[in-house]
Amino acid sequence: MNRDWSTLWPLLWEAFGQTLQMVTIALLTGGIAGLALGLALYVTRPGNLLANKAVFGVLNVVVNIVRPIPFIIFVTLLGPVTLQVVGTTLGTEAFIFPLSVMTAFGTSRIVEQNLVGIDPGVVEAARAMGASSWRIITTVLVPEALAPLILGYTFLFIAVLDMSAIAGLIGGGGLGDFALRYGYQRYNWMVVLVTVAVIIVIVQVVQWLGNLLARRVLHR
Amino acid sequence: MNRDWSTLWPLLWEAFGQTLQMVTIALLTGGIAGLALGLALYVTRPGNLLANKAVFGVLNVVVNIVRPIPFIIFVTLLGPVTLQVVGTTLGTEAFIFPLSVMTAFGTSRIVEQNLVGIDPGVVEAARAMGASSWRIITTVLVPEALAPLILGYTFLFIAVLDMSAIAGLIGGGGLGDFALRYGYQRYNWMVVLVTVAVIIVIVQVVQWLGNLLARRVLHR
Amino acid sequence: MSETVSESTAGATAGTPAIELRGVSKTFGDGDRAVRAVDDVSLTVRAGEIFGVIGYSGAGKSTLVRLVNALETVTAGSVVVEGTDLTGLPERKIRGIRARIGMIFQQFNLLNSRTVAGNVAYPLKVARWPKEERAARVAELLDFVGLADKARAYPRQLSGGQKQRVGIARALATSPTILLADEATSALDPETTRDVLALLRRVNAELGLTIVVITHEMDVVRSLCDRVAVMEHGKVVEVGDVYDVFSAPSADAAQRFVGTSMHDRPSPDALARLRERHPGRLVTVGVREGASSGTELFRLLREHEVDGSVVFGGISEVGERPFGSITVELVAPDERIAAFLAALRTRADVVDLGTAERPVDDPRSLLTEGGDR
Amino acid sequence: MSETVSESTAGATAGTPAIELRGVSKTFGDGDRAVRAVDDVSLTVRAGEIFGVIGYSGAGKSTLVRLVNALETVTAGSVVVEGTDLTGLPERKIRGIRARIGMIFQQFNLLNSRTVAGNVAYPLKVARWPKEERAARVAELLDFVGLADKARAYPRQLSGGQKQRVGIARALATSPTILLADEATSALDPETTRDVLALLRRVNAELGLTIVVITHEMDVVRSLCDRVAVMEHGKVVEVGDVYDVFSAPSADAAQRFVGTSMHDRPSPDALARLRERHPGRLVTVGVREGASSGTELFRLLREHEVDGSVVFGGISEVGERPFGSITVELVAPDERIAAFLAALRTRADVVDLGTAERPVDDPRSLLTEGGDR
Amino acid sequence: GGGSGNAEGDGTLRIGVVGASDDKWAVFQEQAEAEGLTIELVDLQDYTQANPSLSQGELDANQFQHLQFLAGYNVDADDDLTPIGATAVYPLGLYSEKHDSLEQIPAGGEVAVPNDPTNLARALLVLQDAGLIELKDGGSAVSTEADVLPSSKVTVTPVAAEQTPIQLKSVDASIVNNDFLADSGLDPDSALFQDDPDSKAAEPYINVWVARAEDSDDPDLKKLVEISHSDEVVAAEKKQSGGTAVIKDNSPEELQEILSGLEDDIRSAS
Ligand SMILES: Nc1ncnc2c1ncn2[C@@H]1O[C@H](COP(=O)(O)OP(=O)(O)OP(=O)(O)O)[C@@H](O)[C@H]1O
Ligand SMILES: Nc1ncnc2c1ncn2[C@@H]1O[C@H](COP(=O)(O)OP(=O)(O)OP(=O)(O)O)[C@@H](O)[C@H]1O
Ligand code: MET
Ligand SMILES: [Mg+2]
Ligand SMILES: [Mg+2]
Repeated sequence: MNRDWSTLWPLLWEAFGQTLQMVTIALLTGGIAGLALGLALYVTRPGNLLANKAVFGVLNVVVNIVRPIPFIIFVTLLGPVTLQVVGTTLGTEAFIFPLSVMTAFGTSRIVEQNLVGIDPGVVEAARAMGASSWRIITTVLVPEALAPLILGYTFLFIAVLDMSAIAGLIGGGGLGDFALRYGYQRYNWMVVLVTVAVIIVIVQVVQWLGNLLARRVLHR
Repeated sequence: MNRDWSTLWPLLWEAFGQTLQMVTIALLTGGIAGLALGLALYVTRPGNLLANKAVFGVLNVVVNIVRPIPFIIFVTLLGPVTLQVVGTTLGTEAFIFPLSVMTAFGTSRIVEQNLVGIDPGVVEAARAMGASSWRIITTVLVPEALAPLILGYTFLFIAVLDMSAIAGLIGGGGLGDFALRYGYQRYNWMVVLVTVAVIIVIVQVVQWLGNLLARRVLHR
Repeated sequence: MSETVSESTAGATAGTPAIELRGVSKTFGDGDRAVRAVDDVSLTVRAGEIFGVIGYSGAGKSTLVRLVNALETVTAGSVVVEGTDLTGLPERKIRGIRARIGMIFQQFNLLNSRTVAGNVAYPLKVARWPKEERAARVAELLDFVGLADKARAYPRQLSGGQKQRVGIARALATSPTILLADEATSALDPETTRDVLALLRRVNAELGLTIVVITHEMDVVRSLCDRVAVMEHGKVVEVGDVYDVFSAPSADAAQRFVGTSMHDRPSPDALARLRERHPGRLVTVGVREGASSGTELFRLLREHEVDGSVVFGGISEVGERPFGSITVELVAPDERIAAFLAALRTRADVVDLGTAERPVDDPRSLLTEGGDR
Repeated sequence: MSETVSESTAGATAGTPAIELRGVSKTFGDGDRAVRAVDDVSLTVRAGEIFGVIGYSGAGKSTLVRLVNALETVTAGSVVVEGTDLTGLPERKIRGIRARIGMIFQQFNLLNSRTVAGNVAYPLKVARWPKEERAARVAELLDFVGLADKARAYPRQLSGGQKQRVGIARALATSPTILLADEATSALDPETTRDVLALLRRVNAELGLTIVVITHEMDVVRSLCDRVAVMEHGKVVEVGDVYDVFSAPSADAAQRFVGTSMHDRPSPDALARLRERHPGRLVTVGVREGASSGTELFRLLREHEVDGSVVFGGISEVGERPFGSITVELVAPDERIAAFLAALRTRADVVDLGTAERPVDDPRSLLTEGGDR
Repeated sequence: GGGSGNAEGDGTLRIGVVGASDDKWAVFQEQAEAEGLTIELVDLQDYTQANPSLSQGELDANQFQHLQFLAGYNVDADDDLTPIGATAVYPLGLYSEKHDSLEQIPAGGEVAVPNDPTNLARALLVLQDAGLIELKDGGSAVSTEADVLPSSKVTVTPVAAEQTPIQLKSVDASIVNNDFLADSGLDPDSALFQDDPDSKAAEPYINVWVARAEDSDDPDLKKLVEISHSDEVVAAEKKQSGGTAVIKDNSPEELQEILSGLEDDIRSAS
């Protein structure tokens, strides 16, 4: 029942493409939305730039409602919305939508966390120059926290890759699905190992890039 | 077959206990191991306290090898080790082991990230006093990054909770499994919602505590 | 004469007030741990003047200035800047006012993610300067603060004084109408300080920039400021023209500060050493604008046939006017010295320090204890 | 006389050297963007002395002291502290030496996660002091720096000067044998500065603490230091006894710094104003230790029947010895003044500034340009 | 492990099941206890772990799979787990929310099918029988979506088995395992098409009790097989399956024969 590698390679290659597509789009859309959400969480925190108990309270609770939902359940619960937005609840495209949404929520916490360490003095300096909150967010908060943010997104890359593994549940394919269906479910550990190796190589490359960028950005 | 709530409540309660057990132990053991690993990653980074290209390189790669393995596959791959360590590969205890290991690796990245923002000046001050690296790690690095670390661990709490949802694969139980088995797989959305609600309440409490502590620690 | 406690906002304005503080207080924290950093301060800074703020560390100087551009909100009272009451103004409106106020921060507060040039360009970007003008302005400012070669360096690669100079350039970039300088030269060497002060004086004179200078360097106050406020425990205990405050400080803190700054009166230690070196009668003679003390000293010495020498002291300018004192050793029989001193006393402030054998302790010399070893 | 360039390590040691730098260089970065912060410096700091380091902002002062406790590693040369060569020493061994060196940082570097008391207690913990002694020592130090009431505050809640005082208390906590003070009083008001300097003097005298003081406040050098090094572009351009460097600075930078510090010679602006106020002949007379200038001034004036007044100047102490100059206005017919000056010149340094109608420009007055307005 | 037939050595039998909360297991457990057997049901969330756990000796038996699945495991994992008793065959059906008959399913339509290897192959064979697709070489127990010929009327999308009913809103039709019918509110009678549980072709899908080869004669395990055919358990089984389950009582030898045949098929197919 185990297929030989000549038939598996094209499948692996296709899965690779699907994973890349899913993760890239999710990180782009969800990553950006999450950046916005995380910034919103940070700036509305008591004592911060746009401190607003009500807004912070609502955002905080909403993020906490979404994030802990087991992802497969989330995918299903979001089904009706996905159907509206994507037109189908099956396949890679249909999976990217909930993946992006969850990525956004996960990202928001990472972003928030990484902003907490910013020296309030530099924010103050920008305020003193008459910079608008929007400008401060884009030109002070983000750049000042860039090194940890880069590492944060590297972290998220792996988290999203991990989430993408269950894309197969709704026919989304990808490396995780490939490893599960052609490896795990068929007790073919070679397939599992090869797939995991591919994933690990991607991750090493991304992490290497992340480390490099972070170091650059630290100017140390 | 959808069961009525009189039989479900005790099961939910049991699942609640299992989840708490899994998450608590994983966060304690994996969280501490991950703190150590994250600190090691940070201090051996080029330009830092114990900068060491070789050690950093190895740690960095090892973490990147483990983290991207889809968790369900990781649980299986780790099976032989789990059998040695725990004596079984089934049930809650058997699940806690791979969960803790994965938590440690995930934690390491969060910790590393949160340390990057530390002002090198304070580390320097401690060095100038003749403090040992170990002392600097415990009394400078960790306390100075405490606020983001607390938020980081709050983040991890949810990530671990999420991972624990697949404990059911090896008979580990827990809330995630309960929601999947009695809810999702039975299309009993009421059970899903109630379980998710319980999870969310736990998460809100933990996040609230995290926020509170982080604010305390920031002294702002 | 200097006014004590706080000047009335109504009476003090000659020009249009640039900044008016009316009964302003600022409390940090609450309950037991509340700190009243600024306590019921009323103050007017006139447009175009250079206004100094001095006081002990922790007196509330930085907090006071931070209230002016609403970086802190007042707990009580109101802050009026160029006619606009900031109290309760929405952040968006405050922004317009802040854009006209430059601020040099005590802790520099540079953006670590930007180069030196990027830091200086930042306020220009905020003010939407066109790109080319921005580059030219940045180059000009960096040139002035002597950091042209560091344009592409990052703050972490700078020395303390270099950081401070970036802060100065940044604050001046948009040619604000008000400059708040919080210890703007504290990390600078004397010559760079001199250059910065000269620039401030120039922009003040040429462009009418109103400057509020917090400093602990009395020389800066002396040579730069028109008026000065002395703070203690959150309160303004003295305000007035620099010359008045220096020549006749009334508040305790003011007296001490002026004392340390003038270097003209020997500290007790120095006095002891003077007595060792100079066995004759030591007398300190004050020099004030208008008073003829200095001028007639030599004639009187001659007339009374008193010999001697200048052994200590300093006469320099405060607000472009001469000010100081000299300590002289007088050598002559006692009765001739007595006659001489009697004559001199009608014309100047004289403090008799006695001789090594019969020392007279001058209470005012204590003020300058730290001035010299 | 002050030694120029750099003193030879062999010849300079009277006591045991506390710190010896031998041909030390430090370069940051590489390639194009390399910055040679310290450039071939050889220097000896004797045990028990107070050694000043002055120089322009960015001259390499902070980098130099950071090499002493190996916070930076040398690019070339060697650093020997209390007989131990730090070059290439493993971090663990360096630690023991660092424990004996207290350091006050230019940017304070306080632990934000600890209270004021916690910051001061930190080095004591590192040195494993028992808990009770620690508490007592912390209380004593906080009391001294005037922060007893801020013991439980966090650094973010402190003013600039308060932070600096915490840094001072922390550096002194373990009673180190060497203190590196990088602009230790730059954020302090004059009176607090005086107290801190008095303390440093006391621990130096009583406990033999060796102190290296980086400062841009010439008054600090003047009143505190035994010897001083002047840095420029990473090089030490002059080293010597403070009195020698002040009275006869040879390097250009040294001349400028001393000039700005003494306030005794009028700046061109001030001179112009003096001439306006004083139509007579203006003459600056130097006062040095041993020279009789000051002492005989009055007698000569009398003998030559020259009237006049002291119009500017300053005589104070440098390293406990008198130093400075006074500017006098002389009123008498030209020939009498000429005779008087001829007599005076044999005894003192005299600079003739001429009269308002026939001004003589004194090149040396330019040095003090920034001293006063 | 060991031949004693119980892993714990304390008389407790550990049985791996998928869906321990089913009523039939509650009834089963009651009956077993009445017979003096202490059993522990280990509930596993997915199919993949149950056989390795049995093989490693962490379970004494399992009962969740059909012979086809077991054959696939034995071949892939090179194992020799043995069927010791049959339970039932469940038909696999095609359901739709959009269409009322097979004919209405449009050309180019999409059908969701379970993605685990055995159910996938079985579902494809069902669709081929229904005339919706054509499989390469006529199809087999190891067919995958890659074997669906382009000439087919519809496309298939493999998804998690439990997702097939959920996806009915998105697709033209879904192949839904019998396990999920009742819970998802689908009426077994509404199937547009299903395979015949009574036919010879349904033999591979006989659900079985499985034990390690060395335990295949264990009396306690045999007793379990008996209990599962008691009236009470059978009734619970029927009720739960909405009456579609066809109870089977093949002997271990028959089962082993069918299994061997399936294993050979798989080996020759790959
Ligand atoms: N980490 C670094 N990377 C690159 N250049 C640096 C670094 N640290 C210092 N420099 C450069 O080295 C030179 C000397 O710096 P240093 O801090 O020693 O000056 P300093 O004499 O203490 O000046 P200041 O009086 O302004 O504090 C400066 O030009 C500075 O820009
Ligand atoms: N955020 C804060 N929370 C609590 N107390 C504060 C805070 N900021 C300032 N203070 C306190 O307010 C007082 C005044 O501080 P401020 O910074 O205005 O002093 P300053 O006059 O500028 O002193 P320095 O000359 O030392 O800079 C100090 O006692 C300080 O501890
Ligand atoms: N009970 C399931 C069926 O017959 C078994 C699938 S094989 C693990 O459909
Ligand atoms: Mg201040
Ligand atoms: Mg420095």
